[in-house]
Amino acid sequence: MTRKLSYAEALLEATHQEMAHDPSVVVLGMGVDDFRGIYGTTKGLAETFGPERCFDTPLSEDAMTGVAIGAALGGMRPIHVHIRMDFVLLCMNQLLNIAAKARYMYGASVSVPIVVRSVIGRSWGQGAQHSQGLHSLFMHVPGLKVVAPSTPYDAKGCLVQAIRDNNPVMFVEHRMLHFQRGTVPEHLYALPFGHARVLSPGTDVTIVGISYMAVESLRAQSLLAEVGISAEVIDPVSLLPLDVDTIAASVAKTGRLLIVDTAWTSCGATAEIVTAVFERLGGRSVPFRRLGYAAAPCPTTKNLENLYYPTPATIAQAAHSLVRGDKQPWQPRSVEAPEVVEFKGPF
Amino acid sequence: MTRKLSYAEALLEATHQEMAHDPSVVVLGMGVDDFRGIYGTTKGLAETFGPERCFDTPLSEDAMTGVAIGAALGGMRPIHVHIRMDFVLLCMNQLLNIAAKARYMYGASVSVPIVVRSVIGRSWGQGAQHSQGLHSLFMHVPGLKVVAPSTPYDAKGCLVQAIRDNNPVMFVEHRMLHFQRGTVPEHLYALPFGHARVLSPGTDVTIVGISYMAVESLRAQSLLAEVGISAEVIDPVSLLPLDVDTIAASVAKTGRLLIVDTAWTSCGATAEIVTAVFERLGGRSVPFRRLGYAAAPCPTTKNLENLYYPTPATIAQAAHSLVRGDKQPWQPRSVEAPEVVEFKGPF
Amino acid sequence: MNQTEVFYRQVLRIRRVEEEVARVYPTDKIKSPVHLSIGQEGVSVGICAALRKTDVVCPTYRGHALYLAKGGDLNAMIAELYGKVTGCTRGKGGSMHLIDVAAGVLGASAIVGTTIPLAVGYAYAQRVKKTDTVVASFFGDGAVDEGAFHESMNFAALHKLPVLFVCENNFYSIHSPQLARQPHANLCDRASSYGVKSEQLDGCDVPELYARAQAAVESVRAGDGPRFLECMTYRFREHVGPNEDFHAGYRSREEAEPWFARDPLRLLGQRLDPIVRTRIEAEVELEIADAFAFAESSPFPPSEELLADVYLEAQ
Amino acid sequence: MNQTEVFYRQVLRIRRVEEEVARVYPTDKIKSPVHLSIGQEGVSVGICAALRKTDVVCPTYRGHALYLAKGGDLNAMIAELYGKVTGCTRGKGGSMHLIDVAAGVLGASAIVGTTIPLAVGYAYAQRVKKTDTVVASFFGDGAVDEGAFHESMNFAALHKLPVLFVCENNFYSIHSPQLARQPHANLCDRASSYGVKSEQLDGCDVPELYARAQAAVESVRAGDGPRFLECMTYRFREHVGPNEDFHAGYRSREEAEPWFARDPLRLLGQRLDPIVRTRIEAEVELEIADAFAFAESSPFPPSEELLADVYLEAQ
Ligand SMILES: Cc1ncc(C[n+]2csc(CCOP(=O)(O)OP(=O)(O)O)c2C)c(N)n1
Ligand SMILES: Cc1ncc(C[n+]2csc(CCOP(=O)(O)OP(=O)(O)O)c2C)c(N)n1
Ligand SMILES: [Mg+2]
Ligand SMILES: [Mg+2]
Repeated sequence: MTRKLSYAEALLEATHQEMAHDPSVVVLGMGVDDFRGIYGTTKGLAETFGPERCFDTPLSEDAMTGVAIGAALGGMRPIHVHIRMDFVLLCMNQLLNIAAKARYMYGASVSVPIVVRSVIGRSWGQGAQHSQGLHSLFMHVPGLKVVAPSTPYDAKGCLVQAIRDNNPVMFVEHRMLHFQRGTVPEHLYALPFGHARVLSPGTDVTIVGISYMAVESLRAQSLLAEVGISAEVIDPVSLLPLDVDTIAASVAKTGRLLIVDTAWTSCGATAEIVTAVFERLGGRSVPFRRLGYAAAPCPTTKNLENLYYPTPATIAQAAHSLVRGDKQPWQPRSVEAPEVVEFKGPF
Repeated sequence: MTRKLSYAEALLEATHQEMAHDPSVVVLGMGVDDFRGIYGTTKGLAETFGPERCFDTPLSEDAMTGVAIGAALGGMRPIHVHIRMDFVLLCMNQLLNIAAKARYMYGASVSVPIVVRSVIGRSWGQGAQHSQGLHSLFMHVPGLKVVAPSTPYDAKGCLVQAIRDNNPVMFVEHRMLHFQRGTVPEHLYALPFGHARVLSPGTDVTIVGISYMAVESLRAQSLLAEVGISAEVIDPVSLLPLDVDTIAASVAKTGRLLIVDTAWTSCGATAEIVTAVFERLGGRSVPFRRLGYAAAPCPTTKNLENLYYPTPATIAQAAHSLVRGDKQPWQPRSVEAPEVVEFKGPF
Repeated sequence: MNQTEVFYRQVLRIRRVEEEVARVYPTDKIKSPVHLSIGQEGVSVGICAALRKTDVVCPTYRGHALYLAKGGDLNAMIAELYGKVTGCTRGKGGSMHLIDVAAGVLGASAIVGTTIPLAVGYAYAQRVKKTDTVVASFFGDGAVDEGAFHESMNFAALHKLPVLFVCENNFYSIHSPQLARQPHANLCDRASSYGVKSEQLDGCDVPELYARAQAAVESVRAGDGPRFLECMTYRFREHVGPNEDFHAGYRSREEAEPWFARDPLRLLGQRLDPIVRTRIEAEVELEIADAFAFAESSPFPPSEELLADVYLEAQ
Repeated sequence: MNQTEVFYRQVLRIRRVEEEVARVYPTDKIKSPVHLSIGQEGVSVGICAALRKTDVVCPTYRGHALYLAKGGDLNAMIAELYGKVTGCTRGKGGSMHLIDVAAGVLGASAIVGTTIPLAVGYAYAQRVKKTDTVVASFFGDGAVDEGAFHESMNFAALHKLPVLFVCENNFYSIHSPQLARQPHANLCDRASSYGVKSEQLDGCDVPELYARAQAAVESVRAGDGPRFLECMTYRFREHVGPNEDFHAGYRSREEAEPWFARDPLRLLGQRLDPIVRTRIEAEVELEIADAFAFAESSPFPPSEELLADVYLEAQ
């Protein structure tokens, strides 16, 4: 139980084990069968399971999404991989107009068990078109499920669940998460969706960190601890369905809510979580904040990029001001994430 | 000043006048030059301004969006019309990856003055793929503007503004709005974005109705008046930028907030408005509700479709429960909107 | 029954179903857009005759003909148009989303072009599962301008997938004539550029179409890769709705006359003994009357259906 | 200068700029993915020679060569790679989003295929404005599989727009060889299916390419509609990054050898007097050194730039 894997290795293991176990699982996407294997997450699958079950695709994201959906209608469980989440913008028609609606629109006579994996890019000048976290677009649409695990353990369990799920699942990764290491059991396990994970308990403020921001929130928690503030860090893991209960219970306890996303905030997951928590809390209101990308496309130059994202320091500062008020300004140490510092590709 | 036009006529007049006034305005889209002319909103433009400035497109939404953007880069002010908002899902890549980002990503050396008009469908069995209100997807993305006027007066003024705006503007219409009539001045006027409109003042509850839901909210207001509840109905008009001030000021006055959208609620405009208003109100909290589409694709059969949408009765009921609490149940008269009852196409 | 009788019966049945839909339409019992295929039935009938029951077709929103030709349940179709819970999608999809999985009719879509890659993906699944099922993807002359068509052709050809691409070229996309959308009207050239064998066929001559389709289907089933059939046909009614629209100005009745003369129903009927025809007509009328009666007497879906079946959850 | 000298100078300049980028890269001063066009420069140089200054090109993320060949500002390009505010996008776009409006270089995009319709739209604007500007859209052999390519070809051909489509076929999309993506390798056939005249050209022979491009541009400018040029070329370095990658396994050095032998720089160099070559080389080195010095000494953008220029508001 103490075996450690990277997040990327956990994804590969989940896929490998599910493919071994279920012949209907197929993997498609640009580069899934090349020597890089999507940061190692699909490496060796084509060799082990054959080129029919793990195949490269032409640059045709729209139709390839349709192909995945059609294959699902024909009995497969396809995993469609996009090396950047930005490319799913080419797939919106198939995902929203067909995948999300097929079961309902066809009166329950079909289902669409597909997984769409996509990776949010960051660092080393990825820029405006290689850095978007677009999960909220999918959270808007009934019929889809959206998960964004942050730990290797959850990555494996959620990917297995996503593959077995009978519905279209958007599986959101983050390039900086691929390097995270953690305990991952060897056996095959599935984690049901709709369950948030309290990554680390606390009493003064609830910090909800989405995807990679869960990691950054844990770092913020350490900074806050230095000044005597106890933050509870929650990873929602599953964004649709969303586990409002767990978050609301935490907020009821701490009395303060900070939500941090690796995405824009307007109509984002942060807005949804604030609103859903307030709905759940009934009349009670608590101080809250939301943090996310700056309201701009992502710039490439490093000094602007650094300002673009929430960081442990800005997260801690926001939590601090929720707890202590703005009158007690505080400047935490600035810690730049090692994975961000070290990243230079491959892209 | 008391000349009345339909919403559709107001759109045609705005386009006609702007085309007469600015030779760089061009209109493209499937069917813009046929005898139907997008419900009359583009009728006669090709005849008046020639087939180069008002032209039909092949079924190629993705590239035609790129063509519109490219024409804008080349000095035009294109208006790209989609007879259903659902079709913009084919345009997401160009709109989000290029149009929204071009100015920033290219260091202010270009701008993309395009207008994307799209119509939310409803009634007569439009079904899952001809009924979506997808404005929140665009509200998520910096670089875009989103407007959804509900009155003929605002329709004209906002479309003129959208055409003159130097940025990509998503102009959201609703099929049921096209039939609305109202006072529209003949002269050319532009309404700056970022201004909500208090359609009708009140004191007990603020109802924010988006697009066609502004019309339904006014009907709800009448129902509420019958039981002595005074609702203030606000049309945000501009969704990005959003006029949080006006809404928050109203909420500060009435102490209650109900938001009604012609879209799903998860990560929707309703969540954004709740969150933004609460941010603006600082510590103060007020009872609120959000209403929108049922969390499902849109069914075609009439009795289910009726349940799918907020109606004057369900809006009034929600407002009533915010004001009087749930312990005083109330069943308002059910009024089905005449435009919904009468609609049988053309589609 | 001989082949002509079978074809006549099928074309007639589709024609009469749609004529009944048009007749009932003004009563507002069918609260749904209807895209009638009157005039175009020959294509569906000729192609489906070449398919096996286990083969699969992907229709468009103009899908009544294909649904029926492939053996879709008539009662469930009419009930669907009436919005009844006995409809093929339980009243949730209407005329534009017909489906009958048992009969090999995959769901139709109201977004032009979307089902083309679905057909290709379905065919890919057959490849993995090592079945010999053939998938026929139907679409209009407008749909071939969508990028999805090209991406689908390329991928299907790349993997030699068992797909029969059937373009029903009725020369119009809504009111837009072909040459207003396509610089080069020979759609077969587009298919050929992917190395996909393609032929232009007469959609009015059902027996001939059937013969050519048979050869194409055989080759597809043998693993020779996809084929493309461009079937020339003509829509007699308006794009959507029950009426004719020659007064609208975008096309003339004169343009339609030669097509009326070559109406597939007429061509087949001419080759039959009037007595046989009368018998078939009577049978068809009975069946249709039953289907409409079934639809009329079926209940609407209960309110719980609103939120049912958004997801399929494991039991 | 004679033509060979001009071509040699241009190819050399691009080559040396990119070699310098590769040399500097390990210092981490260029914190940006770089898609080098080393080996492919001939295409940009040959085509741009046939264009006027007022003509416009649309590059891809592999756009250094085209940017420079069309006359883009070298200082602004290197500063951009360094993330400096003096860069052509003020440090906001990096290597993948080069632009120089004054030089007729429209912005490059990191999303494959997206700029193809932009070029067509830009050309449409020229039609409306009645200019005689020609727009050249550059893209790779991978991009032609995107639906946007087809939709763009169809529309450009339909309106006979002044677009020159230039496919730089380097046989790979990242690590994926052409035949793993395309059943039928002759990309000209795709263009021809829209009635667009197309030719396959040798991307290494700059003078010949220039001659053919000139004829094509003339015809485009004359209003005869778009043309498609498939230019065969080869990428010497890895897909992204400064290094060679023949060890990676997806392609061999043996495959590359014939291309090295036909390196456009070499072919041109052979035709020049060594003295002339040396002079040109010296000039080029000076200019490049200046550009890197400019980049090094330029400031990074100030923090206010983070939220500047998301929108353009009327003053
Ligand atoms: C993606 C998309 N764009 C536009 C429409 C509107 N629309 C509905 S049917 C149609 C015409 C399609 O023509 P064609 O493919 O020739 O089929 P036909 O109607 O002639 O059978 C159009 C443009 C749509 N439904 N989907
Ligand atoms: C729409 C999209 N899909 C995938 C990618 C990832 N990607 C970046 S470059 C590239 C290869 C494109 O090949 P080609 O068009 O031949 O150009 P080349 O790199 O060879 O110059 C791919 C797949 C992308 N950037 N955009
Ligand atoms: Mg047609
Ligand atoms: Mg290439």
